[in-house]
Amino acid sequence: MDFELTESERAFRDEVRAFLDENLREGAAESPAFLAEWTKKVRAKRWVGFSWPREVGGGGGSIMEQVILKDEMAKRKAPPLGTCMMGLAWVGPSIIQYGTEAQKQKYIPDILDGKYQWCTGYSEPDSGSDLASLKCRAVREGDDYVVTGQKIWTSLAMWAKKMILLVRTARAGEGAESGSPSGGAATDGAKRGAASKHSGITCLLVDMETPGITVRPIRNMTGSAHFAEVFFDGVRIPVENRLGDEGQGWQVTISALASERSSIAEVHGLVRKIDEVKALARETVRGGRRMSEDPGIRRRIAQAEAKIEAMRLNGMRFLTKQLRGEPLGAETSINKLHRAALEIGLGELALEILGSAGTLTGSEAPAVDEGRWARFALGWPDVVIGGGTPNIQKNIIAERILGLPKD
Amino acid sequence: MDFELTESERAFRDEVRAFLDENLREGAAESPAFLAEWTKKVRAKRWVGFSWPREVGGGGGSIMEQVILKDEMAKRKAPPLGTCMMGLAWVGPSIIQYGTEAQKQKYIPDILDGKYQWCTGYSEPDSGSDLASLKCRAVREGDDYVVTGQKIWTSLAMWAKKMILLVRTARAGEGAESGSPSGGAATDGAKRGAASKHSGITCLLVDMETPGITVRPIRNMTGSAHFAEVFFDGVRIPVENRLGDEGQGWQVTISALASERSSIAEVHGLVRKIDEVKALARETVRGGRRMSEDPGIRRRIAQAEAKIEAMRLNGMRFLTKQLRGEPLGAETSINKLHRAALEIGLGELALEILGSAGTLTGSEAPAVDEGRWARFALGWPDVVIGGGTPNIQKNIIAERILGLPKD
Amino acid sequence: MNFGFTDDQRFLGEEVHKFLESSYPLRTVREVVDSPTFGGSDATLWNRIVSLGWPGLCLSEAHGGAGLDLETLIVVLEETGRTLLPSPLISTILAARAIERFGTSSQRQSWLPGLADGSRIGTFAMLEAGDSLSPAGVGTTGRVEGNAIVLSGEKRFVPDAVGAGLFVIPVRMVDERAGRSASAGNGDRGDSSLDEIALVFVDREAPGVSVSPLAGMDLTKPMGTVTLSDVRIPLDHLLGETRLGWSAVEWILDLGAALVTAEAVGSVEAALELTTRFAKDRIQFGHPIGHFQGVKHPLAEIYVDLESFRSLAYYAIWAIDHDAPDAKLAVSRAKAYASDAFAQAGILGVQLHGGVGYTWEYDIQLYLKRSKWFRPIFGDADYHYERAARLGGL
Amino acid sequence: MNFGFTDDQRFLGEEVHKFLESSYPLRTVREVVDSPTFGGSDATLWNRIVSLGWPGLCLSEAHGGAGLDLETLIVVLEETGRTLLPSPLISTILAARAIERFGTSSQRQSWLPGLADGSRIGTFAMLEAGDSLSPAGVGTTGRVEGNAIVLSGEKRFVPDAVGAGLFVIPVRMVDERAGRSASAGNGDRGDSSLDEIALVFVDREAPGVSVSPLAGMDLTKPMGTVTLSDVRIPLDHLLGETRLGWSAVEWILDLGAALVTAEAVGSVEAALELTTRFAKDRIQFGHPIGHFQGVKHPLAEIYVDLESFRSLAYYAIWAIDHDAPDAKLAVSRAKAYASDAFAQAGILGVQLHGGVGYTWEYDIQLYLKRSKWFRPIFGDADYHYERAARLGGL
Repeated sequence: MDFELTESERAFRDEVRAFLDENLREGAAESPAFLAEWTKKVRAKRWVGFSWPREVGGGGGSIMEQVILKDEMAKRKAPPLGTCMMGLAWVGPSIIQYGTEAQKQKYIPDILDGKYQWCTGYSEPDSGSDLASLKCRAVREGDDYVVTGQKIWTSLAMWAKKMILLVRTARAGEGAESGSPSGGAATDGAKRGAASKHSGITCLLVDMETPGITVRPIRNMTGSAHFAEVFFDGVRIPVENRLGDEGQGWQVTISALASERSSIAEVHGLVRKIDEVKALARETVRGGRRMSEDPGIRRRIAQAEAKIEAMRLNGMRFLTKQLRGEPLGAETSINKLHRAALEIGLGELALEILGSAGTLTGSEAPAVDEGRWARFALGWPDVVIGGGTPNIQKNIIAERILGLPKD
Repeated sequence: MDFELTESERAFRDEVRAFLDENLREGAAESPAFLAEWTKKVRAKRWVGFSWPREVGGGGGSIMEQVILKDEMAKRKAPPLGTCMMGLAWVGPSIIQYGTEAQKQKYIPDILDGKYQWCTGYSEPDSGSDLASLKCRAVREGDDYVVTGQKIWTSLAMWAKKMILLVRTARAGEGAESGSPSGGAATDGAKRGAASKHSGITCLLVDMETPGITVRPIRNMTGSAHFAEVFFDGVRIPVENRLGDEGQGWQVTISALASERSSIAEVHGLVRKIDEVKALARETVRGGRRMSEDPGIRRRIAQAEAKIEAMRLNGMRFLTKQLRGEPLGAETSINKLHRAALEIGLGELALEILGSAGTLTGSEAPAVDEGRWARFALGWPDVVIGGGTPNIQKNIIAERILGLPKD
Repeated sequence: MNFGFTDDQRFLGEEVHKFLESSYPLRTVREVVDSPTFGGSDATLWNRIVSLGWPGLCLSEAHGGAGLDLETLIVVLEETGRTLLPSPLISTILAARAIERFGTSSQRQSWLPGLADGSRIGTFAMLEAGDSLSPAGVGTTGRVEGNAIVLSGEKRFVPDAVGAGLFVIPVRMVDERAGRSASAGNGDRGDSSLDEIALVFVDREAPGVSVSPLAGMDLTKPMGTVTLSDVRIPLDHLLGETRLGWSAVEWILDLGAALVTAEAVGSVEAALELTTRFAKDRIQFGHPIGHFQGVKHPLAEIYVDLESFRSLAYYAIWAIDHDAPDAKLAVSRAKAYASDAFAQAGILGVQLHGGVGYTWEYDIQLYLKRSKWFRPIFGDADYHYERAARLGGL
Repeated sequence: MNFGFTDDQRFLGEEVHKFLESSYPLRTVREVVDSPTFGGSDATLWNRIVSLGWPGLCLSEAHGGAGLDLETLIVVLEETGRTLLPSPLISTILAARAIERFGTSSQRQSWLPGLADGSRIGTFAMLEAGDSLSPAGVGTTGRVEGNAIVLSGEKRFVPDAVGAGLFVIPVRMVDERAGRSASAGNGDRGDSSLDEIALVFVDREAPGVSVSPLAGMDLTKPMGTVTLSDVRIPLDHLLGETRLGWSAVEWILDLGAALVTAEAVGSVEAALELTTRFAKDRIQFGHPIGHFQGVKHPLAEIYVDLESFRSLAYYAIWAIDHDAPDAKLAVSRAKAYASDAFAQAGILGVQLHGGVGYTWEYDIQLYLKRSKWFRPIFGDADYHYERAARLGGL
């Protein structure tokens, strides 16, 4: 075992640190002018799309360099590298692998420059975790696909200019399916094997201003809206906007780009959260006692910290595998399960430390920290449900790693 | 709500208390002479088989009187009422409901008098919780059934003179099944509906000295043997020993006698256990601190006590239903789940209180209480597994009460 | 021997159920609390409740009540819990029962009829800056000055504060040399300091009383801060006209804990029903999700917990009403068990609903928020399990 | 950057696996511990282990060892954990590493070769009547009398005590006025009392040493009581020839905790495999029971815990070996997490096996018993989480 960096890795890390020393200012993250400047600078460094090949404008960073960059950025709470989050996370890798030359030229530079936002049209009301059962339909008419159906849980659709969309296309000899009522199609789909369920799925790149698209924001329980529903009513998408072949949509959305999967960013986020909870426990006095002296609270904090440290170390084992070129599979569900439990557990812990004050949402005393803890404690569904439910993650481990039979 | 007894119930309770005052001596329970005397006296009171009709020699006790009797006995840690435990719990009720006159006269008095022990031949190696899939086969030959197969988890089979046995009988038109290899039968059985799975099952009353029966005790992980395997190799059982009709075996073993189901006896057992754990916590000093002062231990004890009290009160709600003549169903699984969790949890708690001393099985210091806590902590499988696994109990609640679909 | 409801009680419960189902389903409750005029109590709703006689249900007939057992209230509270009814019913009953138990005969006659007929909303104001359910948590002072008692302090997290007309408040009586407590002179700050504690009535309209609302997660359970700035109350506003001491405060807290737990029975029941229905309807991987043990077993566990804290809550209410020797223990067990169980049911409910579970439109998240309100109120699981350990001889 | 094993280490692990699978499968292990001559160490087994060089694997070559990193030992311990190998390997390594770290050069030369070549079995004896992993837990005294130190006390729960030839023991040094500790005269009983603590070597054969076995649940992990009745040891049996103080004891305890946790990785892995295999083979209600989420999800949870405490254990071993600043914290996290996880895996394993799981004949119950032994040894989850909280700044 060896936790040291090589000389060139250390040089890269020092470069990142020097950049941060020079450019990061405490509290500046909220200033739009600073952010614009920051974005320009990290783009110039090719740290936006750092894992992408240099020939498309990415940074060509090695796995280890990606880890170092993310690690240093997260430790210093730096602003994000690039502003087109969905485009960088989901759309770019798919286009790089499956896009035509024209598509690459049209979209990749804009994603890197953050010209506009992308959103992802994957989930549907009746598909949930079972993405393969989707029903949103595209019928080929001449040089267009005509799309009808609905998407849900589309992050930031309200602000996005483009969408990467998965639809079910009819192919020769499958006219019956595309013509069947959508309810029936889903049930049929579920009964067939996974391979065939995925086979009718096609990926399209959609301009959100195309006529027939309606976006309806979804207000969540804290009152804010992060997700939206998107409705398609006979929306015509040119065939040239298809990404990959017809029926290849499933593979298209699963990126095989060599990006690091050590969950380092998530771990830093959780470390920050547990540190906040520890500070809260030290500052909160209830019933004449500092809550950080309460043995139950101490134990729960120590337990959460052990779990977060385990995530960090698990991530380093995953990274080691990746660096050795070994395939990384279902084991990444381990950290997803920990994260789900921690997101819920840290919120609960904060509320239990605070007592009644924890439920307050206002900005004045006795609400603590302007009522942020109530939001802190209600934020877990974004992670726990959005990232695939714990039940799904457990199935993945049980079936793919332990080899237990499928349901 | 009314937790008072009626005048006649109070009179009965006072009678029980007076009897206990007069006849119970502290620590006498281990003396065989005392036990023999005790058994004679409670038999004279008709408290053995107290829930059974008076005409077969039982006590004809009402539901409420049964509760009072059990409650007072348990509170005073009195020896059992009657010595033929399996006969009283399982065999007697079945014979009373389904037996011929001759069978009643032959067996019931002996059960009440505790002349010999009975055992129950229900479980099989491949049936487990799925009792209906049993394979032990009986083929009718003249006036005998010829039984071949195996039973397992038969309590006290080593000491029993009689067994109540469930077998799968071939009926007209079902020859194929009884002739099929036993492995296949189980799989077929599982695929058919529950009704048909139960339909081929017949109940026999078996003398354990019949040739062809072999009993092999099962040593459990603490080194002692409570259960046994019983092997049947062409064992001939006279047809007159059949209890109920052919194919009626399933119903025969499910008693519909009006006995109380408030789990009062189990609750008293658990109260005794948690009291022992509390005493242990008070007496154990580790790391310079009395373990009863440890906040974590205090909380776990309080939690266990709340659960036990909930069981007691749940039991009283069940009892109220029974007293009103309302059917009592799947809700009794609630207390079974609590009991399983408590049996495991109290053992763990004791071991954690004791630290390394808890794992000792010898009789000298530093082992505590002659090493009984190690046995205390390894005893849960008898209850948790023998009484139907927690997963089965949860299915019962989810399907029968919440109405969720069956697996 | 009967640990269940009488036919009359069951009938009452059914009537309440029908009334709330038709008049205050969750859809309507949302409208009530979303309305800009809702400041902790809705007059229309309160009038309906009053016309049904709920506030006086368990008060003696001599004071305008219906004279029923406290246990009869359970069937009402389970229903208000099911529909998350935003009303100061529990607060008013708590104040009234405190007065009925500890008040002088003239105090009862003065105050109870107004609480029983709903013309006055009452509440009990315990917590202060130290957030402590203990004698040390009472920092608000009462100083006798001639014919008056002068009150100073701030009470936080007061349920239904904004709508209330009458506050019952524990205070620490100090002697006239300002700021020194009555027993401070004798150097004995031990148990005798418990005797400094008294309960007083404070009228919302009294000069020096100010009430401000607190915004919280659960809009159906409004709370507020009550500030007392040299509020002068007449001597006969001292409950029982004596220093009742900590034990009276503890009794009121226990009753409050028992009542909110009875209400929580209904809330968890409704949350379980909602989630169970969703699990039956929602198809995934070709099955209703309720077919999978990963969904069905957690739901069964919630049912087990629900029925168990239901039993504990029923018994706690009975034990308080009958001054049973184990009443405190019964309350602590019920509230502790329920606090954990409701928290679990809320989280699991939202989680099993998947994405829709935390949208504003879906009802399950309202129960999650209620569970957050419920946990600390009148003591959380840590507080009550520790108290139960102590009462249980540890 | 490499958080994994080298090819050499992996190869060693495979070799160890093959050897144990063929020579010491659980069936054979059962025979060893059931044999009437097994008193904590089996000579045949120990000789095999010695011939493979395991005791000296991580000792310096100068002292007869192979000079490998401590992390290399992990691949061996995982395998001994899988098959519940009843050997004093960990105890001997612990004693040897303590001597290597804290001993004088002549002490190392005297003692290490015998431990490295297995001719002597060593162990570390910490606990006493107070059952405390703290300075206060050291009650055994050492009194300097001329050229000797006279030891008195009783050490309990000493791993592999019966087979051991050399005990490394923390004692409290007292001055010659019997029973008074060295610092008692200066009135300062604070931190300086930590300096009274020293480590000594005690030879099994020294007059006054008596060892008695303790019967425990887990026959593969024998323990014993070591009584020291005025045992006279030469001055050069004082480890490091100085009073090393509590920090040295703590270091040894940490190493012990890390080593048993590495071994526990293998045990939990094997228990999970056994249970998973059973879940695939056992048919109930027409399906392998592993088809039901009620079985599959708990198994997945154990896998998650196993892999997580595996990471924590690997890092803890590395951190100790490299004197990393967070070594103590790393050990506490690993041992705490593993203590809970192994307990859970043991119970669940037996439970999912149903009736056969707790028969003497089935192997899964052996892992349950090992989990009971594992929990308290070198500190349980309560101890280590509290320590982690403290080290983490709470």
